[in-house]
Amino acid sequence: GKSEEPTGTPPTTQSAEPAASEAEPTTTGPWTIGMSQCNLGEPWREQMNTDIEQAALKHDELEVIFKDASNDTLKQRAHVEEFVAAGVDLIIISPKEAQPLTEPVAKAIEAGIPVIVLDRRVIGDRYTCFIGADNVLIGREAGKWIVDQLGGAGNVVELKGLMTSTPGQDRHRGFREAIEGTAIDIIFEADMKWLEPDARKEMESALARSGEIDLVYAHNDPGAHGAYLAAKAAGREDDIMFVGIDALPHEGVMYVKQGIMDATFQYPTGGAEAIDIALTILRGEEVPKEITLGSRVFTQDNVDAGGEPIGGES
Amino acid sequence: MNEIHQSESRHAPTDAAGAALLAMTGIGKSFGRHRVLDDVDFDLRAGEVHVLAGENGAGKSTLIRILGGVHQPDGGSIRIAGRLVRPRSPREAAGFGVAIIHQELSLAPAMAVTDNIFLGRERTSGGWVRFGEQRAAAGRLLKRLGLEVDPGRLVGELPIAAQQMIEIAKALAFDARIIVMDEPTSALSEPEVERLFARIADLTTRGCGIIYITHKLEEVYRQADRITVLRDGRKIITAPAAELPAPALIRHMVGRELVEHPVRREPVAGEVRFRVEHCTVRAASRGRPPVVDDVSFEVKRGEILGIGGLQGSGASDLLWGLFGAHGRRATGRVKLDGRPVALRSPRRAIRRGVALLTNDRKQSGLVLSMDVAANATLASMPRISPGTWLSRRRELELTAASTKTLHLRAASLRQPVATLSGGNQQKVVLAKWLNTRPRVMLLDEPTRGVDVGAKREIYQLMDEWARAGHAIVLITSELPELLLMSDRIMVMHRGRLTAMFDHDEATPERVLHAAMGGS
Amino acid sequence: MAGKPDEPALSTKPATLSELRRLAAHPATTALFALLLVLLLGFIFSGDGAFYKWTTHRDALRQASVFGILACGMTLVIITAGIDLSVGSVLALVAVCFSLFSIHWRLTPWLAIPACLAIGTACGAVSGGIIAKLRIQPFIMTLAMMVFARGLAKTVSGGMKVSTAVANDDGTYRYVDVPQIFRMIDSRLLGDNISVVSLIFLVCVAVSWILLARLRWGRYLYAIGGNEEAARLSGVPVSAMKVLAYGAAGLFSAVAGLCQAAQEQQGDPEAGTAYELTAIAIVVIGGTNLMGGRGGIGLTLLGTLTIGYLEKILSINAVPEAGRLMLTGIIIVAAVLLQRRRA
Amino acid sequence: MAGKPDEPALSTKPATLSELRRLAAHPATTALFALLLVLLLGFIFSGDGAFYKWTTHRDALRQASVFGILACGMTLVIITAGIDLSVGSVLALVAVCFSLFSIHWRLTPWLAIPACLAIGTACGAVSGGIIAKLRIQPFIMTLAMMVFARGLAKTVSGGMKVSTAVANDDGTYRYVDVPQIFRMIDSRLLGDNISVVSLIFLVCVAVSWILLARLRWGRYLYAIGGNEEAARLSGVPVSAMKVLAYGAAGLFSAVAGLCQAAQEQQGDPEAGTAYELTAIAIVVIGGTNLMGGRGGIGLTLLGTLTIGYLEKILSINAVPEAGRLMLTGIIIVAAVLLQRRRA
Ligand SMILES: Nc1ncnc2c1ncn2[C@@H]1O[C@H](COP(=O)(O)OP(=O)(O)OP(=O)(O)O)[C@@H](O)[C@H]1O
Ligand SMILES: Nc1ncnc2c1ncn2[C@@H]1O[C@H](COP(=O)(O)OP(=O)(O)OP(=O)(O)O)[C@@H](O)[C@H]1O
Ligand SMILES: [Mg+2]
Ligand SMILES: [Mg+2]
Repeated sequence: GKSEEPTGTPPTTQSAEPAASEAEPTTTGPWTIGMSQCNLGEPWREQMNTDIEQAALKHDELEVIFKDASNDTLKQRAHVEEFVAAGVDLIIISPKEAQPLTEPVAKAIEAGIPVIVLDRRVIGDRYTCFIGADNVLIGREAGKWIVDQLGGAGNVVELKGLMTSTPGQDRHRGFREAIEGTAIDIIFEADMKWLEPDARKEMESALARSGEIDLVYAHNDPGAHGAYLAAKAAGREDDIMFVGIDALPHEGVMYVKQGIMDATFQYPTGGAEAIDIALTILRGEEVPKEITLGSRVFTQDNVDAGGEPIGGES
Repeated sequence: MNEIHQSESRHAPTDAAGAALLAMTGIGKSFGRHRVLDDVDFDLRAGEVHVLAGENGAGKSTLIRILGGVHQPDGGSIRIAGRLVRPRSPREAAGFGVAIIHQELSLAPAMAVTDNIFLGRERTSGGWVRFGEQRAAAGRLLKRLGLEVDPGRLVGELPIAAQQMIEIAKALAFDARIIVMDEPTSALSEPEVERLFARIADLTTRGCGIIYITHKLEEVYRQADRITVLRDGRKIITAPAAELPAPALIRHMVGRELVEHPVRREPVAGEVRFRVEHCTVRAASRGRPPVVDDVSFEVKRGEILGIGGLQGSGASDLLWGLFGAHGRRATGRVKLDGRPVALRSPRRAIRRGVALLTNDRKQSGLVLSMDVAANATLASMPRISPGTWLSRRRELELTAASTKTLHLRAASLRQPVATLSGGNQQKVVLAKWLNTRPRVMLLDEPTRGVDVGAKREIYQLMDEWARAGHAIVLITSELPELLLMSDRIMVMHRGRLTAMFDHDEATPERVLHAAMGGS
Repeated sequence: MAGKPDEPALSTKPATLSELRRLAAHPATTALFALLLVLLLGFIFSGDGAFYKWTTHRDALRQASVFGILACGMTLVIITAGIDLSVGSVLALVAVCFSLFSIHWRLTPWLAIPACLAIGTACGAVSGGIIAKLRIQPFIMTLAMMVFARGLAKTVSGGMKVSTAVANDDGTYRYVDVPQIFRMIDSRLLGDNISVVSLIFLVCVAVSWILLARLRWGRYLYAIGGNEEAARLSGVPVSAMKVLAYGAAGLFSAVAGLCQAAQEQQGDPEAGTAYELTAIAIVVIGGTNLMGGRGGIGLTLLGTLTIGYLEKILSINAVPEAGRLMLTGIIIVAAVLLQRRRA
Repeated sequence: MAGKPDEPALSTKPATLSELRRLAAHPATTALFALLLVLLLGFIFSGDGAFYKWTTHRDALRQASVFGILACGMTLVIITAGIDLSVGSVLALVAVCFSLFSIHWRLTPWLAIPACLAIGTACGAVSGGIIAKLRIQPFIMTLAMMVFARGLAKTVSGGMKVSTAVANDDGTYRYVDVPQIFRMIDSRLLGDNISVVSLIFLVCVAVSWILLARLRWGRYLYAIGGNEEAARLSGVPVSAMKVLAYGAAGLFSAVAGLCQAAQEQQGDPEAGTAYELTAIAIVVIGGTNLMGGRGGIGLTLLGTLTIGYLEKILSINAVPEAGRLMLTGIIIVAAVLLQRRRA
């Protein structure tokens, strides 16, 4: 998320140094790609790996080694070191934290191995290419959508993701910016730590507290679904709207299709894009330093049409 | 049997005597609403041995625990060498020159002998322990007590007898003026007891005062300069040993005339009930000689077979092996009423009608967290839980019956055994085995830490069981008990059977000689 | 109390007296204090009166139920002086299997449920067997099982939640109905007044109570926890009883797993993480001693309510995460302090 | 074991003989087996020869160091028959404070480090004091501290990572340098051949070894774990020693926290979650008994290497998460089985 990018660093506009030139000059492969995922515990990251896998399958000159840091920064740092030691041709990393992984990534670059940073940033510009979506923007879009759904006024419950994590903070910030100055008030907010059972518990508390709830904004789809189950158990699911984020095909999108959720905002994994960029780099061609993925919104009306794009270009 | 010992009373108190070392006055103590000590006076002079006598639960240990700073008295005062003191912790008490050999062994099993001996009083220079020095000192100390054990060995590996000697060494390790011994010989055999008495002798000559608690009358009259009797937490009398002959002493302790132990029943020579052939028990760690080496014997219905031996004789190991408690370590053939039985586990042994009362009730006898009834019925659950459903009624009935025959003294059958006095705890263990309706009883130190009255009762019970046709194997480190109770006496040394005597041909000398390895 | 020599051992009067004393100082009494303390908090901080609504209490009980079920098994194990860290992972494993069987394979509950219970019991029994026979410390054995079962759950589920969105071969997804059995377990009875999972929890409590207080085996479990050596020498089948205890813990974990899956309408291989700590906390707050040999299931029931209400009260007052954690810590200590005489 | 007879010691020259036997069956020997077993795995599955590179071993040691430091404190506590679940949270609390002091407040290490160590020690000492004085079971007390310290860490950090991206008042971020001390702790010495954190770990091992094996206090800790009542009767200052043990555990957690912050170059309030389990596993795999009274720091050193290498080997072979978990479970049991004679 952007918030971790210090404004001090110049957003390098010009293209990356042709990393491939340091790598062996072959432009046909075969190539080995090391992929370090920070935590496969989360479905969204599972999806990211799947996307990468699917994309890579289409190119049999590519072999991808997956590693899972199971949510431990230092483990992920070790991954990078191991990839460098093993001399892979390119590294894709979806960092748990910006700060701690900045230097390991830089070291890899120094070792002449191009690095694609997925989803979360590293600090500075010592990487080859960043691919990611903007959580603040998505939060803002969700906010806007909610505002005009509720006609600018209503009682909203916000079920926050782990607030010590950047996505949680950004989806919160963007949302609050959007509803700034409207008559929408947040009557209940709690940290459900991305977990469905917790979301359900908190929603039950919200229901117990107040009779008037128009909409639930959850920082991820499982959260929204948990809230829905709670409302359903209280027999109030029909007078409440449920909005979530992530829009995984088998989660959020499904829920919208089933009419459980009213809207979900896609947080793209960038897995497929990563492989395309990787090939470009490996072939020695130039790539942009930054790729901001666009997001899509899925609602009852457009879900079957595959949703509508919002925000940034893609 | 007590009279014989009165004659050979200890040397007269030395001139050092008279100087009052300790004066406890008006000591009172209650646990909850249970008054354990009531206005007890007790004093100790330099150079004397002051025996504290009383039934189980009389309050002896509690009194000296107060002196040792373990319990705080509800009332009363303590003066040591004239100075008014109030020991709030064992550490403080030690500071006042009080050393206590506790009735319940207070050792850390996983620590080496040396570490245990110096625990709390390490020889250090600036916090750093001087191990070499300690080890040497421990070695000397143990030698003087005649315990041939490597000071580096873990205490837990030693048998209860060796542990008790270490407990003693611990108390003697630092020079205290007041030394309290709470049943120090309850698991010791003759020679060790003698060595202890020798130490006591030169401690008193050096002007220390000794408080000695025991249930063994012969020890009382060999040691005591003065005797104080407690009963139900009250002081009954303090008198010079000479003025308090055994019958009077017992009367004071028990508070009633005690039925003399009847003359020995004539052994009803029934047919063989329990035959053991070539029993051998391997040592726990390989590379060591077997602890029991090819022992064969038989016990008839209605017979009491006594096993004599010094510690290390392997007698306990033998019983553990026969009971299946040593698992595959034990080999040999066992016949019960002529039918061969494989005693592979205690569970099976119990089913076949064999019972083993071990020599350490805290470690392997009682479940201290459970109450009297639960402990008394633990080995006979099927009797009180037909089809696994537990019948509390039967449980209480069974317990009541068995504990009554043993004259157990407890507030209720639901009292936690942890709060019973030593003797009464022993009775609970006996009750447990009674309830299994055993055909063969293996008793390892059954009267350990049991008071005169209870001891008589246990003797009578053993006779009754014998009359009822049970076969009884008895290990005891008390020679008089061995000679009194056994129809036949088998003597062991280092795991080997060294002699077998009939009741009449057994004399203390011959038994001891065999126990030392002579045959 | 060291009665007169002539006084019969089983004298009715002191017996009844001590009965009374025991009642006064009974663990349950002190465990009750702890619960009342927490309830008091609820009355003071009622979250805009939410605490005065019956539904709040109904939901509090529902939320506590899964933990309570785990705690029942944990109690059995702890009484034998053991511990079971694997309950959370076994819960996840069973939740995944149950979803797989019911949602994807469309098995009838009559097959799916017994199969799931068997899986859970097996996990527990294996731990118990190894602990008893190979003498591995319960903590480390169940720690290993905890890691292993989690891995198994991820393998079975292919690392993804097993939900009603089923993958087609072309990578797209199709939606299938939530199985009837899921809805049943997640429903309420007695005019919407009590959740089925809460009832299941109470059944588990009853079963464990019978086992502990009314059956021979219960006595054996206490004996093993109090003094394993003495128990063995008294003919208690120690190994079998340990397998029983851990097997039962596994069984209860499985039951909890069914409830979890039904309430989430999916099998999440990440479910139940760190639940074992909550379960243990519940048992100990109740007053059961981790040293073994003491305690009981009634205490665990009280402990479940204490922890459950604590959670609920913090939640309806929307206390922010950081504050929640700190308060939880403080209140746990406060609650246990009410029983320090027992520890 | 006590009171249960065993083979005669009265054999000739028992000292030397038993010396030999003790060496042969010494826990360290068996702990070594476990380590060798894991190393063997490494030689077989070398991850394209990565295992034969020195750097791999250097990094394995570095990764294991933080856990090893925690395990040192855990060993002290476990030897007193206690346990400390709060080490992970205390680590996080200290990491957050250290980053706050060093990055945001720009304090000199000479102030920041002592302050952090004090914080950690305080947390431990509080647990120890309450456990000793108010007789709360270690498990539940440190569980409460674990929850509390986590909450405190989140409060202090304002619920965000304390990183070199410092928030301006206008909500934007400004980037400040990574403090020198961070870089120092995270650097390598002896010609890049060993990480500083590894050295710190070894220092912690040495300190604990002196405490346990050479100082009077060590004897006291063992005695308390072996037989607390006996220790008290022998005049051991039990309460003080418990405060010492848990205080030391807190201190080591603080040291680990410093290392964590330096390596992450930030203070993450979520850091160290579930580290306590790893630390305990390390101690037990080494061969130290959770029942207390036995074990030593040398064993913990071996345990640290065992676990550390296990992690590394699974990682260089890119074993997928699910498989890794299952393997870990199996190998832990296998390793401990090599020592079941001890348990
Ligand atoms: N901690 C305790 N709590 C409750 N009651 C206790 C406690 N300790 C001792 N008692 C009771 O105090 C009484 C005296 O116990 P004490 O151990 O002093 O007897 P004793 O004279 O030493 O007996 P014995 O000769 O068997 O050792 C007993 O009735 C015992 O049940
Ligand atoms: N002096 C000693 N030093 C060390 N160990 C000893 C000593 N005496 C006996 N043992 C231990 O005692 C064990 C056998 O003791 P056991 O209890 O079987 O004999 P016992 O005569 O029944 O002793 P007790 O009379 O105490 O029951 C031996 O294996 C040995 O370990
Ligand atoms: Mg006594
Ligand atoms: Mg013996």
